[in-house]
Amino acid sequence: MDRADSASADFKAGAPQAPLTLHIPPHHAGPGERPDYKDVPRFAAGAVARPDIAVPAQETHSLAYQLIRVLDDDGAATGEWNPTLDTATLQRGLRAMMLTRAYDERMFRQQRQGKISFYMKCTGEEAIGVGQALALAPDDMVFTTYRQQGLLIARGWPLLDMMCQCYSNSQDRMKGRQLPVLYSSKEASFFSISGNLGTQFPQAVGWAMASAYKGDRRIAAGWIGEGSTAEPDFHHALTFASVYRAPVILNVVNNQWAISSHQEIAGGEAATFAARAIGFGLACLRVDGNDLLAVYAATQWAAERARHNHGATLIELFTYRAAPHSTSDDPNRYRPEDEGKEWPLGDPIERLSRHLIRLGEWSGERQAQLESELADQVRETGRTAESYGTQENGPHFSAKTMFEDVFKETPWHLRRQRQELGV
Amino acid sequence: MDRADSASADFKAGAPQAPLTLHIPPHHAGPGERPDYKDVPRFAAGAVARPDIAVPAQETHSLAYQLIRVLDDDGAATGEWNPTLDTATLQRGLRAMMLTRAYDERMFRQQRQGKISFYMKCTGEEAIGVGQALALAPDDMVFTTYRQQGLLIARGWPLLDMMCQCYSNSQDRMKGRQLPVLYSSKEASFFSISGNLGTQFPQAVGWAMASAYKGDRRIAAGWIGEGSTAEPDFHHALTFASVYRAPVILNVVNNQWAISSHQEIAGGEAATFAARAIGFGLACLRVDGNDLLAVYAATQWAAERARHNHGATLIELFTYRAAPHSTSDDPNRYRPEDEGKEWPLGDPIERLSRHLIRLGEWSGERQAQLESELADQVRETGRTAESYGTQENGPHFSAKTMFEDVFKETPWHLRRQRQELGV
Amino acid sequence: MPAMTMVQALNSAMDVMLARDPNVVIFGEDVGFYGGVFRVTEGLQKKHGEQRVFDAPIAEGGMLAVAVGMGAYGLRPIVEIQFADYIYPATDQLVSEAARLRYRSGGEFWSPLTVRAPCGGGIFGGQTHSQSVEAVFTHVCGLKTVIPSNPYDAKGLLISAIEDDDPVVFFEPKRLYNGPFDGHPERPAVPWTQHPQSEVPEGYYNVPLGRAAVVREGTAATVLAYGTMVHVARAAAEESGIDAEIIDLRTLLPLDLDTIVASVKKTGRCVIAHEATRTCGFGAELAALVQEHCFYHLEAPIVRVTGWDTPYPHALEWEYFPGPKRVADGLRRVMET
Amino acid sequence: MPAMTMVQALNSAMDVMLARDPNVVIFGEDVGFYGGVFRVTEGLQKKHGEQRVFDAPIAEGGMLAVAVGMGAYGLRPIVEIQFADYIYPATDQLVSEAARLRYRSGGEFWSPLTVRAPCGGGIFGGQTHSQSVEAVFTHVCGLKTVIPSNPYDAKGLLISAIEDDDPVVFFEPKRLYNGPFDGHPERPAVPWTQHPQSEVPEGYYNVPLGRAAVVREGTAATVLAYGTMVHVARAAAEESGIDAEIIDLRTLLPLDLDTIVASVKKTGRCVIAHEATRTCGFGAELAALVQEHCFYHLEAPIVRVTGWDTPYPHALEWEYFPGPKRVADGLRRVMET
Ligand SMILES: Cc1ncc(C[n+]2csc(CCOP(=O)(O)OP(=O)(O)O)c2C)c(N)n1
Ligand SMILES: Cc1ncc(C[n+]2csc(CCOP(=O)(O)OP(=O)(O)O)c2C)c(N)n1
Ligand SMILES: [Mg+2]
Ligand SMILES: [Mg+2]
Repeated sequence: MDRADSASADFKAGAPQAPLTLHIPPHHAGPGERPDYKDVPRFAAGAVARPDIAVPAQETHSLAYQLIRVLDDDGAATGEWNPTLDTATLQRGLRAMMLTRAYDERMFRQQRQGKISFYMKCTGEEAIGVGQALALAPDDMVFTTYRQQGLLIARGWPLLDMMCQCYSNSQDRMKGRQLPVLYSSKEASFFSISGNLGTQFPQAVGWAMASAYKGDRRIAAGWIGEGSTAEPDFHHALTFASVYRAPVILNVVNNQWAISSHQEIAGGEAATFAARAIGFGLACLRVDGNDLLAVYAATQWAAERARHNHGATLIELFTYRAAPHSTSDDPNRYRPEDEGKEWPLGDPIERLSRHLIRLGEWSGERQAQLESELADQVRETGRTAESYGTQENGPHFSAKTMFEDVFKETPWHLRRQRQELGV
Repeated sequence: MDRADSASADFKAGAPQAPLTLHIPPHHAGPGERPDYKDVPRFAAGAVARPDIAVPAQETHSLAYQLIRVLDDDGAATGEWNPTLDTATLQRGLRAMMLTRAYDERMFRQQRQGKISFYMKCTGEEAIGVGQALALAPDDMVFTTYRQQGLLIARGWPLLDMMCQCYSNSQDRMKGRQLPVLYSSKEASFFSISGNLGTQFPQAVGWAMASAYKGDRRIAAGWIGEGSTAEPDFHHALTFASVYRAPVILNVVNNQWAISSHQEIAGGEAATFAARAIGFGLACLRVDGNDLLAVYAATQWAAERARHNHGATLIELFTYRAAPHSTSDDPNRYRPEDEGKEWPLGDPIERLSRHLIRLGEWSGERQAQLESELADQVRETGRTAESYGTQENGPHFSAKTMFEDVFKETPWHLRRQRQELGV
Repeated sequence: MPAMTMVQALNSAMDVMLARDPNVVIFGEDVGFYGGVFRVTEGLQKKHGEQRVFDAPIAEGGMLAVAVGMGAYGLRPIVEIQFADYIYPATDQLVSEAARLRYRSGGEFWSPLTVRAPCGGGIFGGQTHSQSVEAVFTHVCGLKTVIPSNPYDAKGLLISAIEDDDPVVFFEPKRLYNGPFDGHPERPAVPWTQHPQSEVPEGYYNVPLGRAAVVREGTAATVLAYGTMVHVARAAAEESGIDAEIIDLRTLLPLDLDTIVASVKKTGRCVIAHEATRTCGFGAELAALVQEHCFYHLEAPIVRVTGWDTPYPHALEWEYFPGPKRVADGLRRVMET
Repeated sequence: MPAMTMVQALNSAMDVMLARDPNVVIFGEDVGFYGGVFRVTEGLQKKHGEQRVFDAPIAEGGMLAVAVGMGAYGLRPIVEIQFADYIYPATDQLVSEAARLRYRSGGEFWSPLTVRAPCGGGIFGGQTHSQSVEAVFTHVCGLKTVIPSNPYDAKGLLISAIEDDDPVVFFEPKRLYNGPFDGHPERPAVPWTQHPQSEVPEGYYNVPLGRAAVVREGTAATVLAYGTMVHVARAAAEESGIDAEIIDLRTLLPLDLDTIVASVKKTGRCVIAHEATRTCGFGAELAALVQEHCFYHLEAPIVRVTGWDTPYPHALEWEYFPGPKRVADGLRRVMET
């Protein structure tokens, strides 16, 4: 049998006329172009059915191509997913979102003023961190990215502590070692944020496996950006969560952009990110990330499912990164300036506020009042934080702390290096 | 807002009575136990519909939970997937499978006799390498694992060359550098097999992207074991194939076992491996890997789809590793001895032979005759190969070759090391 | 005391720790029902249960990630990487996460995990079953790196590694699993039973990390070695007749520099032997430290006897392996002046 | 000749090669439409088209795997890793595949790819935007490692790397992208225009791999440096008044040992400076080689001035960075005897 033979007749018959072509996803609407919202799923509030938390994962898979929404454009809450939260909880959510935004505003400006080296806002995505914090138990362990500061704030963690981390000042519990916004708080069950994308996602699965191994009742939750789902960590998280039925919630925050590349580049063109769960037999939900009630309801569903030993849920939180990627970024180089303003799913704070007003539990005046109140609070706290030092002009931790915590006990070679530095 | 607040009322309500438990997939039927075939899908030959090669990927997704079969138990070929191959092709396929098995038999024994260090058989999986070789063009680039030697054989690559690689003898084109069975043949469009699992899978996608970039007509195909789908490379292959619509066939050979761990440990408990494609919007097929006609038809479908720029297809080839994992393995430590014999999908050689007999194009006598003919051929070739040396009585390359091919031109430090060795 | 092979000693270390500490769990490819391709975890699942010793998907990076998460919870995971050659997919989780966690969190979180991996050649495993990758990890701050050379140390060091609150990469010279190996493949294999360090207590004990052992006292020259090369160095000393002092480093990081410096100051000569490729191998760091701390005592250039800067070739295994002859040549070279 | 920044010079190198060779393609995170977070690929997609310069998913390992496959086809891919700190997920494809392919296939297949990654600190990037990881790769046989220190070399070396038929890891000191940096953050930033090596031809030329450059002749001591540290070493020489001979290695592997040895034999003293952590850093290999080849000429122990064996701390950046004062101290130490 010589090689020529092995070409099959059928192949020759089936041969196409045209040569192969390489598909490069075209860049999404760029500067000066009209915003393009064709990828934004259109689902009416209340349109999506809510399965029982104990259903086989397969029965959730059609949800990968729907969008769970509770709040309609008039601020009414409708449908099976309506968590019917009491007013106090709704107002706490609104407050936490507004506080998060006020905090972001100030810290972003601080960077512009040179007082900190770097900052990342979550503007437009506040309903995610906040809504999920409300739906989780305070001691459920969270493995977030740098864009869920709202979660830490909603858990009531002191802004002062967060600011001190950003200033790398004398009160920074991370001793000035980490880039601003890479918070850590064991007390708040908030895992140390990594600068390496994705790594936290399978770590959350490991923590959840440990909790299950111990017969604990605490679950874990991990977050990852849609762009970072291309990293191995995403695959590992889904694989291990599937194999060991880990009690974990795996959240993909699809805010459309990964710095300058749109979600198509992450593989969002041919399938949704929620759909990634299907191939692993995990439950999945796709949620309007700008609708705090929908975010709450989906998270609460997944948490209850996990707590009852029905395993992991992948939640795609569909939202929009209204802010620049970070203080190092200039979105006007790669997307239309008005893309955010016209975002079809609106602004999470406005939407919840409208809902509360509709319930007769809120008003424009109270909104304005709370806004200035929070601005004051943030300013005051900021002043206190700055009194402990800023990244720009210290005071910082002494150079000798640089050699600590590399290991539990500092070995001889690090002690020598410290002496070499003369500290 | 203090931390206590942030525990949601609903969470407390929804709290389960029972603590969390960790699910460890139980070991599949072990030694002494009855074989367990509950995972083996039962589909009649011809039962699965064949979509047009140009359909949207979504229309193939239901196939992830079916099994394409053409040959029924009586050796009749039925259904839309029947490739209706001519007798010559069928006989070539049978011959190549039998030659592959004869080759494996001898080389396995050679290891037992200490003439080579290591060997891996593909017994029971011959229809995969062989059937796919027949369906692909001879110059389509293949990135295989160590278990598709049938592909190289079906492409008519000389056994002598393969044997010399296993012996690491003077005629080994790899200069004795690689473990036996890690073949490479640029001439046969057969990529160098890696000892690191999974790495070839996204490399196949890269080769396919290059072919598309060049407006070529050659496609690529990659293979990976079901166990290795847990590696990052699998995720990368699916992601890049989806984003750039690479003209590639991604084959998952599900032979049930990864050394001693059953497919559940790789994530086969909650979903099929074909289903992994769904989350990336790739086409998928699930095939009876012991049915050469089904393997051929599925591969031919995927190849034509890729050549027409409709993108990648993930094919799960459902089969059984009838042999030990390798010469280092002892399956009787972890699975029932008769698991293979009773495999519900039968033996690929017997099934194709039965088909040819039914067509009146074959007979038990011819089968027996061909078998001894091939045994002779392998023995003869083996003798010739051994005349060039065996690993046992090697090495057959001068030590100086050890320093070559690390780089295109050998840099000074390697020349010095060669001198240090005195060669 | 029973005589144990290195495989048995390592198995015993994990058995002891599983019994002592409910937070110890073991997972990896084929480690559960099967007991590992080198049988190092044999019987542990049966004895301690599936919840504590279980198979993992083939995803080294996933295993490490999960181990980091488990460590943050409070467990002490032991992860087996089937061959050190396959640790690369886990690099990011090891380097960027396990090694950095304590530092970046200001001491709030850490990774008390142990990564076990068979390393080194000598079994005709070819380039993907023979590598010695220790230097990739000794360059990473926040990781400890251990390589035992005999059953007694193997058990004691593994217990220390498991109990350590920092991540430890524990490499096991696979050529020593079932018997010592002096680098003479042509000679019949010897079992561990004839080796004094195969006497291993059945219960708990430890060998502290960070301490080297002088395994042969000598005056002519110092040989720094670890793992398989400790045995090769002994053979080289005997065969060359050069009265070498041989130091088994046991822990590469933190390194026991004092023991090294004391010896080199005494002998004035130093040979460094490892199986890993030479350039930027751990021997480079040893040479840099020795010249720094013993400069005025050195009477000859430090010589490195190592694997060549090539992949580990299958058929030319013994031309690649730095055997007794090459170590003896190294000794002769340092004795020349 | 126009004055170019290092960013412009690197951009020009790729522009030239895209025009000369249809097999050159560039991909990476944000390199396409946006032109890279450091603007190194700015304008290249617009000029050469989406098929040749495009964005990739955030998967460093996937990019490398795809590049290996493209290389096997016959393309010359250039992959940008956004920060060297993020190269770890690509370790397996780089080490086990790109670096080994030619060898394991007996020369049938190879990986003519170039991996570009910004490295080093000085921009308050914290531990995940400041690392110098070169030593991880110089230990791997089959990879070449390059680190330029100025625009002229950057363009010439990158062109050589792209044309090279072996895989090249090309690290770009991000602190030098837009101006030279002598390690004095308190002084106003200087632009490249005032630096002689910012004179860069617009067209094709190359700087061969494997050749170091003596950037300052001197008689008192030899300083071995690369990347940012070349400028720091110059400042240290001026400020200490010690007449140091400064060698810019440019290519770490293959290393230009002859130039190093000639200089050290002349000066009899050697300081090695790099930003990477010390233990098992590339300085260890340099020290090992220098003591081996210049043993009888050395008048003092070789001194390594490096980053500390800790992660790169955010706020204490300048306590970590081995600035001119520390290099000067190193020079003084080697001059003591
Ligand atoms: C492993 C790794 N690769 C690259 C980067 C650089 N980087 C930081 S953020 C970012 C984009 C992430 O996008 P996405 O995951 O969508 O999260 P988002 O910023 O939109 O919340 C990139 C590429 C990194 N931090 N880590
Ligand atoms: C990265 C890596 N990890 C682990 C191994 C060791 N190993 C070799 S084969 C194998 C099992 C592979 O099983 P599967 O992918 O199902 O392929 P099969 O052998 O069944 O064809 C393992 C774990 C390896 N070669 N590479
Ligand atoms: Mg995003
Ligand atoms: Mg398998």
